[in-house]
Amino acid sequence: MSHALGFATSGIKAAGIRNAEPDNYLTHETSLASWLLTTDHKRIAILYAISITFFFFMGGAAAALMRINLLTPDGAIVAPETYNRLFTWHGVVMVWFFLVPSIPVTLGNFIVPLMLGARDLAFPKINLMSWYLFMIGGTLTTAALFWGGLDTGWTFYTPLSSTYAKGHVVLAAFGIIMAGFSSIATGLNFIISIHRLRAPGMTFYRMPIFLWSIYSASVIYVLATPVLAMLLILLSFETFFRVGIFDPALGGDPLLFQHLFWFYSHPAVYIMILPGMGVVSEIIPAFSRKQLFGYKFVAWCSVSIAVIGFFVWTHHMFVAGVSVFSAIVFSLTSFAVAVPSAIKVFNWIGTMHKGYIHFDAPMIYALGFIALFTIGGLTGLWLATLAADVHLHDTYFVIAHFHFIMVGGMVSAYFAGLHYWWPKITGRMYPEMWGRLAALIIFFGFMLTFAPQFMLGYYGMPRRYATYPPEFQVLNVLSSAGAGVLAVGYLLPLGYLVWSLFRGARAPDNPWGATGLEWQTRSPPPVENFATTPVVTKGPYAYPTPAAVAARTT
Amino acid sequence: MRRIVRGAALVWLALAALMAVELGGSLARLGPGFSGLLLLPAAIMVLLVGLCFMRVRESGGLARFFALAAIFWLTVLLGLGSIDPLTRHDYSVDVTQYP
Amino acid sequence: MNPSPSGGRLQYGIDAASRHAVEADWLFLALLLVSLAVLALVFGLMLRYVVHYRADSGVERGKIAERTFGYEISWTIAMLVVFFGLFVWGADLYARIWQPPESALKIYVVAKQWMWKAEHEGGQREINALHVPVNRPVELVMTSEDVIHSMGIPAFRFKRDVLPGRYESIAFLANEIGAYHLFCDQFCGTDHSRMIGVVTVMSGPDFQSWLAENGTSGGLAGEGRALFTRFGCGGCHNVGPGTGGGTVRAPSLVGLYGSPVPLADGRVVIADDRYIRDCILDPGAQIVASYEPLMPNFSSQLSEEDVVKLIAYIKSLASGL
Amino acid sequence: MSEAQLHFQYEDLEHQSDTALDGMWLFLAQEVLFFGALFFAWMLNRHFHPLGYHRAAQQTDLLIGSINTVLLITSSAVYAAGVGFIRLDDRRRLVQCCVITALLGLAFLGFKGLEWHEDLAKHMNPGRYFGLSGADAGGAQLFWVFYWVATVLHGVHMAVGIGLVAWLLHRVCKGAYSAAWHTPVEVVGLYWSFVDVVWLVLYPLIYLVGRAG
Repeated sequence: MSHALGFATSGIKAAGIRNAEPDNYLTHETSLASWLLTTDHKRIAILYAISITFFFFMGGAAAALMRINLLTPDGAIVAPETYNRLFTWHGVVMVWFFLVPSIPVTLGNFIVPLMLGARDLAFPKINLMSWYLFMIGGTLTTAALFWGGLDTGWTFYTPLSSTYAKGHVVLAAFGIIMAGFSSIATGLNFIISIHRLRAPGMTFYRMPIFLWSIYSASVIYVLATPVLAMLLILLSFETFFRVGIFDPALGGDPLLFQHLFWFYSHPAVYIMILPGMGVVSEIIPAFSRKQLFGYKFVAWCSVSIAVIGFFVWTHHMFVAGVSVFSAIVFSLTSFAVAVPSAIKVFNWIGTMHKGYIHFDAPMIYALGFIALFTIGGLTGLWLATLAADVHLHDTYFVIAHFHFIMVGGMVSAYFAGLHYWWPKITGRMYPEMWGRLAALIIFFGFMLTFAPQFMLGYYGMPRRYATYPPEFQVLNVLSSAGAGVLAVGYLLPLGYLVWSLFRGARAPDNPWGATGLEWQTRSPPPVENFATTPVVTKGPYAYPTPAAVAARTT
Repeated sequence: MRRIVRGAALVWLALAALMAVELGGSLARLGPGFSGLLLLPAAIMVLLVGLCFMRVRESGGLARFFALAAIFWLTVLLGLGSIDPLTRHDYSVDVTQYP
Repeated sequence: MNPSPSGGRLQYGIDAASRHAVEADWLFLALLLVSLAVLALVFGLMLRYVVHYRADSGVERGKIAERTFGYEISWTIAMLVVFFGLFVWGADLYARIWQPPESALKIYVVAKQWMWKAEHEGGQREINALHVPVNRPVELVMTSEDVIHSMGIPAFRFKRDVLPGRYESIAFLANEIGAYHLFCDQFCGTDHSRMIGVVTVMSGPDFQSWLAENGTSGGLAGEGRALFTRFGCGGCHNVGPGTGGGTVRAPSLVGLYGSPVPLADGRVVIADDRYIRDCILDPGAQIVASYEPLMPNFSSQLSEEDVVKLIAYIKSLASGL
Repeated sequence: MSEAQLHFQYEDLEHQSDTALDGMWLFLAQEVLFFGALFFAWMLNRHFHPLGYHRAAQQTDLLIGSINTVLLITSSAVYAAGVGFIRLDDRRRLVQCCVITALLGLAFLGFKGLEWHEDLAKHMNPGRYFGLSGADAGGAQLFWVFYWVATVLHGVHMAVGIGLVAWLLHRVCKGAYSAAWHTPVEVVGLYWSFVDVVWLVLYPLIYLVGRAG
């Protein structure tokens, strides 16, 4: 894709369009150094987009191999040892190098200053530094994954990852710490920018929900990630010096590891989903031509998810040997965190009520998000229910649950946002029919892949199994078939979006008739974002009321 | 100029005095029940440095908000995190004879 | 090829083979109904709105709701009520799994990469298999020799992580005769997926004859006594009249099992499996009041299975021989 | 004269200055959680191994620890005075304060190095060659893991702080700061004081609590 972008911009120049078109951030300078040393938030977003696309398909390749292997009970293509490395690779890459950065570093980096009416983020150099940290981290961790491989799972549970480790756990951990610093830098930048760089008149209650959710996710970036960094430092210490911090054989406590790990990793789940919710909260009103239902509730639900998300981590440890009392406390808080998520779902549906609904590709992705996220959220209740979790924990039920949230939810939202802002980012329209087709293929492919896994989980099939008893085969084959469909669904956008860079129709400044400051500047935006600093006088979703629409048409 | 030096010196004296209290309390061996109390002077010292050297009050509302957020989330980590260790029983405790 | 108790056929639904499993299934049913109801509501509304309010439909929109507070509060409260009900139900059931009845039959399980080793009190040993009697409470006392494993039996609707360095226990009452899967549910390394076995629930008489066929002469306690002698434990610990170096150096073990022990730090604990295990492997951690911490650390010399035997022996001394 | 540079995304210098200070505050909030994870480990392990912690703390060097505490609170006070001086446009005194602060910081690291040397001589390095044995050695070892991780990470923070102060010295000698523009001086001050705060918490956790019990 890196190449493609270069070609796209040079193509535009070659065609002589550059003179006809006003200068924009893509055409302003075109040397490689102007990309690699840029402090422009829009270009950093592109750098990030290329990087995470690479990691997405890298993690996806591992998933594809895993699903092929699970076609037969004894493992169709690889030995258990290789399978274990595959799922570790899949988990580590997808969590830290795709899902956690995903929307904030790409769409967020691009759109947040535009939505604020600002010229850039508060600390542009730190923004560039965060991309370099991310790339260094990605390189180190990838090196560990390929050079010897890791078979610890992305959770790195001790003592399997320390005393009994095979492969270079310390190297991988170091890469993840780097990626963590990158997250912290990004989150810090967003929080300060949202506080300090709002355009005149842009009060907190006039901010689009996307900003509220990016803000909430950033809180988690900044306050949860350091705990992971310290945990991985301790893990490296244990591995390096053979000292028991977490390994009971050497006098440590493995539950200490799990507590610190999930103190980060549970809120990290909300890092992944909150920006997705933000994107959907932009798209549903835009394609229903109606203001968001219950704006303040949706806004504060984002914040409360970020806060309550820190109170629930022990629900990953209900069968790990924690005290019964603490399990009960954390079960209660886990139910509590489901409330704001559910409120959001109802508000999105309320937004569609009496709207004028258009079925452009972003909307289809967003509707898919609501459907899949609701299923994922509801099955989350099963896992928060203590006695049910005792049966379902560490089975395919959990796998299906979090893929519904993170892939069905988050990745759908990412694609929704990518299509929605694609005209703004690239100045080109994506092919609409292909967009809708891909959205539908992804939805049905996803359902076919992961719905059978709920049943597998209830029947007891444990996660991370390279081989399995033969009675689970039918459901596994169904799931693998779905994965094939899903792979097609994910490759399609890669194809037609790249195509649109060259051949797509020129995008108008506001193709969707959407509100929001980002649509008031040109597509693609000029280097300085806005010719004059915009002044905000209205709320974020000032779409015409039905009465006004009716008055206009008659 | 003199005001600046006097201000810094006063805070320094207060910090040194609190440190002496800590040190004294530790050397006096108050017993295991009191050892946690030694963190109290430390907390006051942290507060002093925050208020006088880092000038929390002079900084904007946002700085105060961030400082409070840090304290709140630290409390969540230590507080909620200690529920499990504090209520985990490695052995059945003999309730009848527990003092 | 993996052993497959159900003979490889696809089953719609799985066996519920314990009292807890039956109760848990009612909870699952409730969760399923709640989920389906919410799904029907969400999907139904979504479908209706996207069809009814599509941009080119000429439906009269009327006034749109400006005040949303009433809606927000009502669905929040409805949710809270349902959630709280599910929470209480799940928590109640959960709290009861971990409380083994006094009369439970104890089976010791030692997990290691990548097998399950079970030891019965009569000395019967099995690997990747577990034989239990029907309609009688059973308590599994489990530990691991290396990494974290997890004992999961889907037909009983439970699992419990098995940690190295400590005993975890779980209790169940199987009520259906048959053979069921036993899985390791916590990823434990290369052959994690082959660390599986079969739980066989047998009728009382069948179980007794199985025990008789597989028993050893002295039982677990007998083997423990041999270890006790070999490691010279009797040099300090009194195990009966005329044994031990007197009670001066170390506490007597007669009648120890199940009795309260005052510790040097003021606590009083019950000498159960966990306590005795830790005393053997980490003697310094729980010094009995009025004794010097003299006992050497045996953690490098005894395997977890040896410890189980020693505990069985000490348990047999409970009656004072 | 002052060479304040207004970056294009800000309205004026005050806006830029406030934003930089807020950024540092948020960064420090993040640091609280970073060390917080370590404090959590200290708490949990102390709960399970009170005797080991007690025994291990006896091995720490109270004298050096206390000297270092005095050095650090002195350095913070001196630096705070320096910030006061530059607000009055007194660049000469700011230079003096920065020099003293950096020297105190270096002295801290020097003493710390001495202490580490002693600890190693006493075999207080956790692992196979750990110097303590017997019943509580496991708990004592966990304490020393905390000690090493905490003091090394704090030392790294100190080294970064000394580097920042040295950089400031360089800039202030070139006349970069004045009463009108001295945000970097304030930002570095926040960082320096925070590193001091971390030590103020570490001091009782390492040297005092275990001794008292």
